[in-house]
Amino acid sequence: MNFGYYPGCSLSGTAKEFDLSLKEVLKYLDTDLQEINDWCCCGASSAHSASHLLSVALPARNLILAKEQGMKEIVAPCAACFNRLKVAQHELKTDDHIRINTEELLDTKYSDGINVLNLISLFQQIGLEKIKSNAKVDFSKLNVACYYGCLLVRPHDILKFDDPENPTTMEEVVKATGAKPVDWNFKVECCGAAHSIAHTEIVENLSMKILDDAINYKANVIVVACPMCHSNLDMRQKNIIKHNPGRNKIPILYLSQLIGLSLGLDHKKLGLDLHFIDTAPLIASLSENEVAV
Amino acid sequence: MRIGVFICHCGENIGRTVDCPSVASACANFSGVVHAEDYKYMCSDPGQNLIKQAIKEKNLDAVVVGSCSPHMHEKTFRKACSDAGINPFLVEMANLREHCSWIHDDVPSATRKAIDLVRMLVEKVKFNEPLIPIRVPVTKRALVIGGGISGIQASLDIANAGYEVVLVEKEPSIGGHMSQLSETFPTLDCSQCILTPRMVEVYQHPRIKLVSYSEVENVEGFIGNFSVTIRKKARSVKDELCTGCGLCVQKCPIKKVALSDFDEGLATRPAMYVPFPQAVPNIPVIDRSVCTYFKTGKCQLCKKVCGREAIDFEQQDQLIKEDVGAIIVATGYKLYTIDKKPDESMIKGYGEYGYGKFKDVVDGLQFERIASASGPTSGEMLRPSDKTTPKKIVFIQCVGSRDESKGFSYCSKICCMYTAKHAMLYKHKVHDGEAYVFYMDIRAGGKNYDEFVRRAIEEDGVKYIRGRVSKIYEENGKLIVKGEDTLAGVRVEIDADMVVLATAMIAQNDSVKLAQTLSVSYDKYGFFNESHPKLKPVETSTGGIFLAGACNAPRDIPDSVSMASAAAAKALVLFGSDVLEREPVVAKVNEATCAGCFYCQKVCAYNAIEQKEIKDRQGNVIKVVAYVNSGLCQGCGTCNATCPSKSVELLGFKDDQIYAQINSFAEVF
Amino acid sequence: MKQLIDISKELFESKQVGYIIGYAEDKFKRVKPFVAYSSLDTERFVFNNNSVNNLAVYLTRLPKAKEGKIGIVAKGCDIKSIIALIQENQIKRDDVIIIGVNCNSVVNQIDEQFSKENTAIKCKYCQVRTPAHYDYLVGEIKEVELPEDKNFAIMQKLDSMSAEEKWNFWEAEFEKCVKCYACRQVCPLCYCEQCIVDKSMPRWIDSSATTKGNFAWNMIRAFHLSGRCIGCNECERACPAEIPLSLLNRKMGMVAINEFNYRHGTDINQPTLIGNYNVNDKEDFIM
Amino acid sequence: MENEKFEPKIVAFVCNWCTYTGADLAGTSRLKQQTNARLIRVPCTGRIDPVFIIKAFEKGADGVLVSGCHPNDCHYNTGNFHARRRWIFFRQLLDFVGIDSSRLYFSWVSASEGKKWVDVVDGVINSVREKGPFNGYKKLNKEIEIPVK
Repeated sequence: MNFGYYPGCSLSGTAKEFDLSLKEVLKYLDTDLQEINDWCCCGASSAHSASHLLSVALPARNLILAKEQGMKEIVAPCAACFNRLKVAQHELKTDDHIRINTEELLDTKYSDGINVLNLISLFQQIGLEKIKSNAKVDFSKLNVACYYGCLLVRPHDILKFDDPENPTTMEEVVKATGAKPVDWNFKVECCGAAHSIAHTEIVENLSMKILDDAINYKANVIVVACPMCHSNLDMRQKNIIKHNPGRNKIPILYLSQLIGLSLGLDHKKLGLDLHFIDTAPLIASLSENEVAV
Repeated sequence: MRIGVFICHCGENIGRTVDCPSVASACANFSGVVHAEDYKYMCSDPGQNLIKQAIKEKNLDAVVVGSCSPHMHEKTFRKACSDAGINPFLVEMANLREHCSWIHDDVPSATRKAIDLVRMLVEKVKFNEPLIPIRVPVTKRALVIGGGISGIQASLDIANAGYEVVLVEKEPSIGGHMSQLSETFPTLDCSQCILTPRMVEVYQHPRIKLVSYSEVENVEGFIGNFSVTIRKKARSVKDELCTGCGLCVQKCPIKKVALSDFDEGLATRPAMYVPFPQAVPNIPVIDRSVCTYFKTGKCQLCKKVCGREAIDFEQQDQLIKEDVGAIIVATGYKLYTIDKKPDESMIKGYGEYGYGKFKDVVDGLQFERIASASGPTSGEMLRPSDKTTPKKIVFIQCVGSRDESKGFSYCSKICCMYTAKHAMLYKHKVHDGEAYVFYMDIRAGGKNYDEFVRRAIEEDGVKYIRGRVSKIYEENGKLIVKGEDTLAGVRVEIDADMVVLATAMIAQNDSVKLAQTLSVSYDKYGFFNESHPKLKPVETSTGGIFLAGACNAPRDIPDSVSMASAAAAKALVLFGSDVLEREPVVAKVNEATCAGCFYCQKVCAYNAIEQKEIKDRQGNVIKVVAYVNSGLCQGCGTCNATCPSKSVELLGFKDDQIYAQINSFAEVF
Repeated sequence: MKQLIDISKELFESKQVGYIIGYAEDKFKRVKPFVAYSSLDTERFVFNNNSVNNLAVYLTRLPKAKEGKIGIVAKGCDIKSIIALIQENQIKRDDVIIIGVNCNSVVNQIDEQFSKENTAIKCKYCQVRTPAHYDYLVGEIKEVELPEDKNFAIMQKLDSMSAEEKWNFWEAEFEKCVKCYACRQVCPLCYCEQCIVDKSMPRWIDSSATTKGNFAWNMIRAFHLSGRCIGCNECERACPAEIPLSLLNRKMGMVAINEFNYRHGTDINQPTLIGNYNVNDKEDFIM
Repeated sequence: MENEKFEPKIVAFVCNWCTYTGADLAGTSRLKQQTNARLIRVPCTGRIDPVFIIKAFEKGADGVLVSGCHPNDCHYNTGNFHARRRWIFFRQLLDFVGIDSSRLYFSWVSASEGKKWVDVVDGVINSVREKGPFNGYKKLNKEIEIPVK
């Protein structure tokens, strides 16, 4: 299988382990990624608050490039990138005014037809059966809290991906690895997102509730598919515990890392050593159960 | 043809701007016109006598009256002419008042126009044919679909007026949602106490034929003459033998095998069951999907204990036919249940409220069962999960209603009232409990309604919070309700023991199918449409079919009952005469030239066009042509315009009649 | 050819058909419609670039077969008329056996040699050289050269004309009409038992061949075919006065496509354009 | 004749339930309008066949107006929807053969829109007057006239 690839800024920077683990897993699953040549910023959380046109034109440029380079489906692992690409597609399709302005700005014609996948829909495409049949590590004692955040499922009218209030697709993927997803309350609760820098206390407060609920429901690990969620839950966790003593640590993994682990791939290559919250205890508890194939 | 033209001055109304005497004298010269005169008030008795007299003296066979709008006096002049022996459809009216004198100032040009207008109708009337009103016999029997309070009321009204009624109910018992309610607003009287006598009255009424556990399968015919096929579902009990002793239900060994629909899933029932103790008819049903006999071929315990040998495992669905003259649809509503995967196109669900996931989040009807003395808790206020008394309860209004983004844009109308009632019932039973209501607006229009809500707030101390709830989740055995108080401008978090959602009233699942069976229009939500929102609120677009209750729109009990009586009255009006007289302005097919393309059938909004086989003497089909059912045809003429060969024509507005008008609109080219 | 004859023979021998409508050559080697009533008759069947007639017209003109179904040899375009007839209740799908033929374009002028120049204009836009719907399929697809669309220029010119100029154009054309109704007789979709033009009470369309009556006739003919015409252009081919009737039909066809994205005769189960409506139909011309 | 001021002849086909009643309302409200229009009442716009319009032009109409109930308000539920679909074809056909489709007017006028009716009628009369007489058919009619000696 072959997919176009839009890494976005996070995956080539702060969320390098996301990129590493995804590529490693896909290599194992015989899936090729072809990076969009000359891709640019998707606009992320800043463009749309500055200029509406810019917020559409940036992703539009990437979509046009992908089409020119002969791609039909592209993967945007970062939830924000996924969201921006989908929203841009929607606006270009439904609003002639914005489409014409965008085309003028980019000096190219836009045409619809690229299917944008997020991390979860990518694995659905590849086939959960394939993950299941290749799983080498016994995950049966692993309780996983799947955290979606906001950008993967909202706005539903545009993304048309899963139930915005009670999504379940990530759980399906997790089940394929043999782990047990927990039924918890905060899978789409706000993590504080970009307040991380300016109002850290908000993020700490919100993220704490998410961590608490996951632990409450006996999760050993929280799995995410968004670099922003990851950084808030992982990077801010130390301070959360410092400011609210008496709490346990819980490791935060990308979904691709969890799958990599279940496939028995090299931990280093999955970037499991690049987290703030140490993943070693979790890995150690798993490796006891490793089975030979 | 001998045509008479009569020009009315309408006092000064026409005469001021149109020179009536010269119009009359101009018309006297038209070919075919043998008499023309003008008069001050044609519609007055002397005026009408003038026409009658002329008809007799001059032996007229058609009349054109130049006066006001036909919408005003067409009936008057038709009647006058018909009294004098002319078929009423040989009378035409030229509109010289609304379409001429009142809208023009210049006398010469208005007079010229008046002459044109009369000429066009003189030419038309030459092609008019005598038409005889269509008389269709009326079967003086009614079918009522749905045995809730609306259907019960309509059935009783019609039966008490002396006509037979066939009442079809889908469930094993009549009673509908009202039988599930604990107490009713705004009086807090017990629902069962006021409903049960009505149900019994229906059962015992000599003129009501109750067909329960049955559904309407097919409807044919038209107003006054419907033929209805009803599917009587196999009950596995012979209703003519069963005495309703209940022994079989007691002996049924698989007790708690299925969730009770009547108790909204809060209790269980055996495979052999009566939905509730006061059921009418009190005849049990075997749920074949769970019955041991039907699954394994063994047991038959019920059969053994039945002294009347009423149990019939071999029973099949039965199709019965009923001929009726009027149909009243009273199929009611259901509550929007948000636990199931919602239909993508219509609704996006309320996953954040955890209905179906948290046992103590219930909907309005479930709460009714909890509060009901005959319910699973015998009226004790206990929450479903652990059967303890909830000390803090939260009610959320408008779940699914008035919410375009997630639910339906309409207001469910009854939730404000029943939520106030629920909160009151709760406070009356749990004196130290706290009740919160999240609302958007309080819509308590109705006699003693607002007073009732005030009572809940002021006397019973229910706390009303204006705002929406964003999320409900479970924490340490409590339901954390996160919401917003928009009046105080603060976020609210309540750790409740139980939550009641006032979910939207929606159309029954199969309402669209039934609407199509009946050829009745329905709205985008599946509610049946009334014929006119103000003036014909209980009629449908199909003659002889009327609506009652919540199948038309969300409606409470008093409204449903009044609507049911109104629908019954409409049916009784129909039964008031032996035959139904209809204007003969209907389409007619020329079978000789019809090519059978059936484009006419496609454009007919009334299903009035059927396919008719023309056979030779040996009985071989030579061709298939269109046939107009004049009982159904409403006379729009769309078929006539669509037919390429003009093989179907609308009587009264036939092609040659309109051609004559076009041909004569101007004197010269 | 052998394929076609073999299938036809088999249909007769298995008593599936009462007759088969096809093409055969006359003694002057001209290809003409031909009805085979027996297995022997089928030997005469031919199909080539001269098989230009739309034989679907005979489905409503010939009496029903005494036994068995009606077989018909049809090009992709002709099959559209057959589907249209099914859509309009004129025949039942079960009553016909369609022998579809892979078509390598047909001639424009029947008495001249087939060539790129002498190819029917309709073939230029043909999407169904291999029929989309059939019971049997015979023949092979070959590379063909597409003809020039001479009518396109005329359509464009007409569109740019003023109302009066257009009127004058059509006046000159319709003046030639002799009301022979060949256009109607040859049209597979003109199956009415009594045409509106033959109706005398009232006489909507003057039956004498005056220009006024000719205007009415040709307009109503085009209107009754709007949303229905499948563009076989037999009317124009049949017209002895050489009136460019296909322009009118083509205009109406463009309305059907542009306003409703509808093509008649492509799908048996498709709701017809006339006879149905959409609440959102365009109404910018209505005050 | 040539020098006489041109007064257009307008034929209006109107449905009984909406536009005819709307025109009645214009009358009862005494809303003045020009005298050029002649109304032909039919039950529904669905009844209006394009041959009516051709015939009206043949008979010397300089403009034709067709008017009925607004969509969804049709007394017969769907008559105007079917009519509208026919008009979409018919007016483009007229245009194509050289009968200026701006001599053919369509409007939705409800029973309560007396004022709109007056505006529509006067608007049509004025614009046809501006366009001048429709000579196409007038010329053709001469062809079949029997010369009077």
